[in-house]
Amino acid sequence: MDLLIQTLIIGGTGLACAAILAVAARFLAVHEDPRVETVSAMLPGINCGTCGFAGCAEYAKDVVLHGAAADLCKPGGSETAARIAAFMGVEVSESERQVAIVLCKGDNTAAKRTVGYNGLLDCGAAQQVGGNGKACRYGCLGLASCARACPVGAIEIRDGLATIHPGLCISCGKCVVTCPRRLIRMVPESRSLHVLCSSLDRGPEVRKVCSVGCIACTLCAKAVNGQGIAMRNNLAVVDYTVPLTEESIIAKCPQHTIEKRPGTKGEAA
Amino acid sequence: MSDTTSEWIVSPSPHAHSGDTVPKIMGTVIVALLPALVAGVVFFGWNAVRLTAICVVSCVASEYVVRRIMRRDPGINDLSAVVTGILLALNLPPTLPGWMAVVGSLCAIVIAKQLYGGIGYNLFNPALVGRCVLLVSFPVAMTTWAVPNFAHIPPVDATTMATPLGAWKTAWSAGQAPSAFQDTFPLRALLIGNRPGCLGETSTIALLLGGIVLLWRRCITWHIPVAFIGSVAVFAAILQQTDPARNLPVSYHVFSGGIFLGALFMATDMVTTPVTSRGMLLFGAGCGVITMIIRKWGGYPEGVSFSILIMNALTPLINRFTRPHVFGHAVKEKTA
Amino acid sequence: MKTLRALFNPRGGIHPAYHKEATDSTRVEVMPVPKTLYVALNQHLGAPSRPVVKKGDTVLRGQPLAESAGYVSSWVHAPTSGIIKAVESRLTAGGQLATVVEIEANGADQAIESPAPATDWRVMQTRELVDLILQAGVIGMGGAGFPTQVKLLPPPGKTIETLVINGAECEPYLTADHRLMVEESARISQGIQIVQRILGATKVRVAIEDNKPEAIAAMESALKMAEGDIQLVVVKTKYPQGAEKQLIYSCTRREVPSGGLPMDVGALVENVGTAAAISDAVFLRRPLTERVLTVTGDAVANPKNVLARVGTSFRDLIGFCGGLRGPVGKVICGGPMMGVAQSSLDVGMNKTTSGLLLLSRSQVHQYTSTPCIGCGRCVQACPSSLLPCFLSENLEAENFEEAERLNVLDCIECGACAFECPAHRPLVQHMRQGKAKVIQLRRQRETKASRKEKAT
Amino acid sequence: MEYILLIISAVLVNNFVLTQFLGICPFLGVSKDLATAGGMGAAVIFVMTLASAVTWSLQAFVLAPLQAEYLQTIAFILVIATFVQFVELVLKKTSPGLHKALGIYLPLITTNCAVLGVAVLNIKKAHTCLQSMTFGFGAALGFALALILFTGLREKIARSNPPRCFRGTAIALVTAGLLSLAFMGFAGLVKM
Repeated sequence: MDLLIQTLIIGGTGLACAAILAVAARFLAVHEDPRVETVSAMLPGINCGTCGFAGCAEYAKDVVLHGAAADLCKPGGSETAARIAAFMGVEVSESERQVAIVLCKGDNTAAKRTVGYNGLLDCGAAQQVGGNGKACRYGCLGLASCARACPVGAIEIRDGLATIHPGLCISCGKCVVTCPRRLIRMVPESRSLHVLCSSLDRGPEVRKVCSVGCIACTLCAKAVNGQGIAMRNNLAVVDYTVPLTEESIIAKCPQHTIEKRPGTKGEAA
Repeated sequence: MSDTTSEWIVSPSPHAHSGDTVPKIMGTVIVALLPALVAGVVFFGWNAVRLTAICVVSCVASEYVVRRIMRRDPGINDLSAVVTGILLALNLPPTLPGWMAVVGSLCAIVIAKQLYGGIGYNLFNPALVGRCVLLVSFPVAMTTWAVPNFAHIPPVDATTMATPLGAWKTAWSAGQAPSAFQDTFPLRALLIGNRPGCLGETSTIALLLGGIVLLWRRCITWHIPVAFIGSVAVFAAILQQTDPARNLPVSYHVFSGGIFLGALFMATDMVTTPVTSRGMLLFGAGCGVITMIIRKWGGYPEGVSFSILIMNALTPLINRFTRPHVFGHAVKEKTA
Repeated sequence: MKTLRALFNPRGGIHPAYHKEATDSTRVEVMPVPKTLYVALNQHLGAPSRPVVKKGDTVLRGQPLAESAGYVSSWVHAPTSGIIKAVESRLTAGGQLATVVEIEANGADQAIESPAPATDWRVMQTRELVDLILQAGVIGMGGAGFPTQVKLLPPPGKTIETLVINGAECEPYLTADHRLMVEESARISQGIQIVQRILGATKVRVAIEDNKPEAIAAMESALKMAEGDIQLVVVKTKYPQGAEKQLIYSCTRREVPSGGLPMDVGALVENVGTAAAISDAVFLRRPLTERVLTVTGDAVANPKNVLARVGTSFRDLIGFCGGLRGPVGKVICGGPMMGVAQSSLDVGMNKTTSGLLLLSRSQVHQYTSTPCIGCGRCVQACPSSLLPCFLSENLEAENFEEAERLNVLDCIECGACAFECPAHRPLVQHMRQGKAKVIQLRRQRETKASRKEKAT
Repeated sequence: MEYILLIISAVLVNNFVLTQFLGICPFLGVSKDLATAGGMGAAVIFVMTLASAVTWSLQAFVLAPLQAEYLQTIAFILVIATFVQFVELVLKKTSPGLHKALGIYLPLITTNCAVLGVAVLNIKKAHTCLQSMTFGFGAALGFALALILFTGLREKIARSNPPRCFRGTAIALVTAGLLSLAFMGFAGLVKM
């Protein structure tokens, strides 16, 4: 007998509540597009913002509702772009992955220091007082602002110089924006020959401040007769659109500024 | 932060400094605490010296050991552990056994301060956390009060005696009139300090002397002490009007218990109290009101410690909602 | 002309040791022209000027080296006659890299012949007067270096009712403006009248701190016969009394709105040095190529007030003042509160350099990163009534939205908070970082918002 | 007068979170940011007040006459769940931001021991309908006060630098302990 009473009581309360909720649900319905959910699931979810949107969810909404380009997600790289393109039924051009590199080789042993620095251990802060006492005005300050900005910790400060591990880099580009001296560049992953200096000083000044700086002797540019390396105001600048495989320039460079950094894909040209 | 090996250094402006440092401030606080300590020794003799020594040593030792375990720089040279030790000792009854004082010091330094990362990060006043932990865990030991030397009317043989507030609490519930109460504890005794109570809270004059030193050296501002003592006096006056027969007169409320010790030294601890002047006034008034609520209706005879802890908890909110009006903003609202 | 005590005292502020006694009573000494001069082209706010000379040219004194490169820019002139050794990017006194013209003096110091002043300045059009000032390369000499001709032409609809002349010089150690007022009060008062006429300002307030009695007396006598509503306001000595917004408040009780300009409250502030430079430009048609500055500090043999040519290197300035005395702890271009620390002595001084301070090793104060103990002294010291302790904690944790809510953009970087901080925290550096980041984030938000409007 | 005493005792003396240690998981979960804490406090006040009224009437008119008091817990949970679902719908419609910020902690109110605790306490203390409403409101107010207080502390802790093993929830629990130590001052405030 009381079993009947129990089911009646609980059943009755449940029914009453369900009725109230059904009525409420009708008035308070909110429409949301299901496709946004699937697209944001494909994205890495780091919210790094290089696609120009406030985060992965925002980018997903824009792709679905406003038709934003499918390959803006750099960390996701070409696989994510391909998957989104397939899902949304749009094509996307194949682009090679970019990796960040610090164009400076002047660590504490190579670069001279004129005065001490006392203040916030941050590159931006040191730049506002004319650098942290490092003699070279263009060199890496080594105060790890880029390392702190990197979401995946791919940057390490070794002996006062920032070095980036190409394998870990997700090419989000945050370090490029953070460096106050603009020393970090995004380069195609397969490239391995780099001129690791950004100083625009003339040769004699560079020699005074750093033992591995580019003194604009133009030997490397002559060796490849202008194909891939050009001299621009006292600095050898690599043109990354043109393939560069002439490995003899490493030996030719008197200051050993040019180095061979194996990209993640081994010895590709 | 700096390397000064080479010839000269580069640093951001400003390049001049007032020369004050945290250890200097803590040193000034210690000097300001000396009168209260001396008064404690005068009235309670050897006990005062014993307790203060135990507290200071255990505070400094525990800070050194804990920071060594946390592999941080030994922060004892900023004297803040010494200040916490002295403040804790001044808040304890003179007859408290030594090991309890050590337990209180450990709670104060390890839990209330170093667990958050050392000076500047703690949320609650370490000395008060130590005292409240002891008050809650050893209620009997924390409420047996020694008879001070030169006491006004020493009881015949008893070695312990109730504090003015404690006596009042029991007397009030028994319906005794306040006038009978005043002859055992004349106001003069409350001022000079020859009355039972915690080690450092009895002599109001010694505490005022210390307070003046702090004000002069700009370690504290007038806002919190004035607001605290003022709100206690106002609250007591209101109670006095409503029901004179069953309420202590204003002067008794203000000069008895831990009001002056709390208002001048505990509530003005820089780290755990608001920064803006309006915030400090609100903080002081809050402490005063909660102290009186606990005294009037609460379970404990003295509410200063708990009221300051509660207001410490409110400090982040007070700081957030009492921001001063910024230069040039009032005009903007009008024109915008 | 009336002299009266300032009626209003701005909030906050500190009282550092002023150390002015070493040089506030010694007359200004004229420094002979040094061998080489390094004239920077980014001495003023706004676009750096465009060079009109190249390596190897010979120039005369007063000949333009670079012309103004935009509305907010200014001219730069050769401080002496000589040969241009180099025009290239070098370190400047402000700490950045900029184009610097290196001139090797030929000792003749032959000036370019300037056209004689044809008409009386009172008759000339305001437009002509402002062009004269622009051609002379006059910029604000209080320290910011804002091109004066832009200030003297307020946009239509904004009238300047009160002209405030800044003789406060609240920076410790520096006495350049003080000596200028004592010895050149006539030139300054002429400059004041010219500016008053250009702006059509009805009221003039000359503000001097009460620790400069000689300057007050000199300016009083110079301005005695000036008619109109001119008052010499003696303001309370405290730092940062000389800051633009604080000085306007002391003289007129008006608060410049946050993010606004002094002209929004009908006021304009000019440094006494700028006033003197304006009178030279109009009366003698002489460009701004030299200025008075104080070379002082424990590490210099005999501190002096020096009238030196723009571009003189710090090394020559120190040589002129008897060289160094003991090891140098810090070399500062400007005063100890807002000056910029230098890393090399081969840098030329600018038109805005009001002093060269050489602190000995013992005088140098070290910043550390000990945590903030919430003592509230920085809150009492802040003239803009901000909360430097919370701002610095939030900026250290890179929480920029909270910093924006705490009004970091109203910080005038005067350094009063870092001066008071017992934990020696680098508060001003946090503020500078915070302001740059908040402005950058705001710009990003605006571009995103505009892109969203375009998209929908 | 008696109702005011009831509220004071629920808010200060035996505060649900700091003295009776009920509803700790939303207390720790939602105290990261003041806006969400305020939203959560309001939601809990709404749910607790109405739920205590409905549960009391459910007990008085349905369970008691049919001697089915043992069904108390299930029936109460059902009612509370309905209110929470209702609040979720309202929030999703009116302020999606707050809804996203509260996240999992909004539906979690159903299993929040403070809410169910109020309902059961009302019955145990044999409150009248109005008394149980005020007790529910007082308890919710106490919860909201403690939550907002704790959020203020959490923002300060976020910038503190505890040893590695104490970062995050551990230091929050230590702070909650110290906060309840402070609230012990109110012990015995009202002779309940």
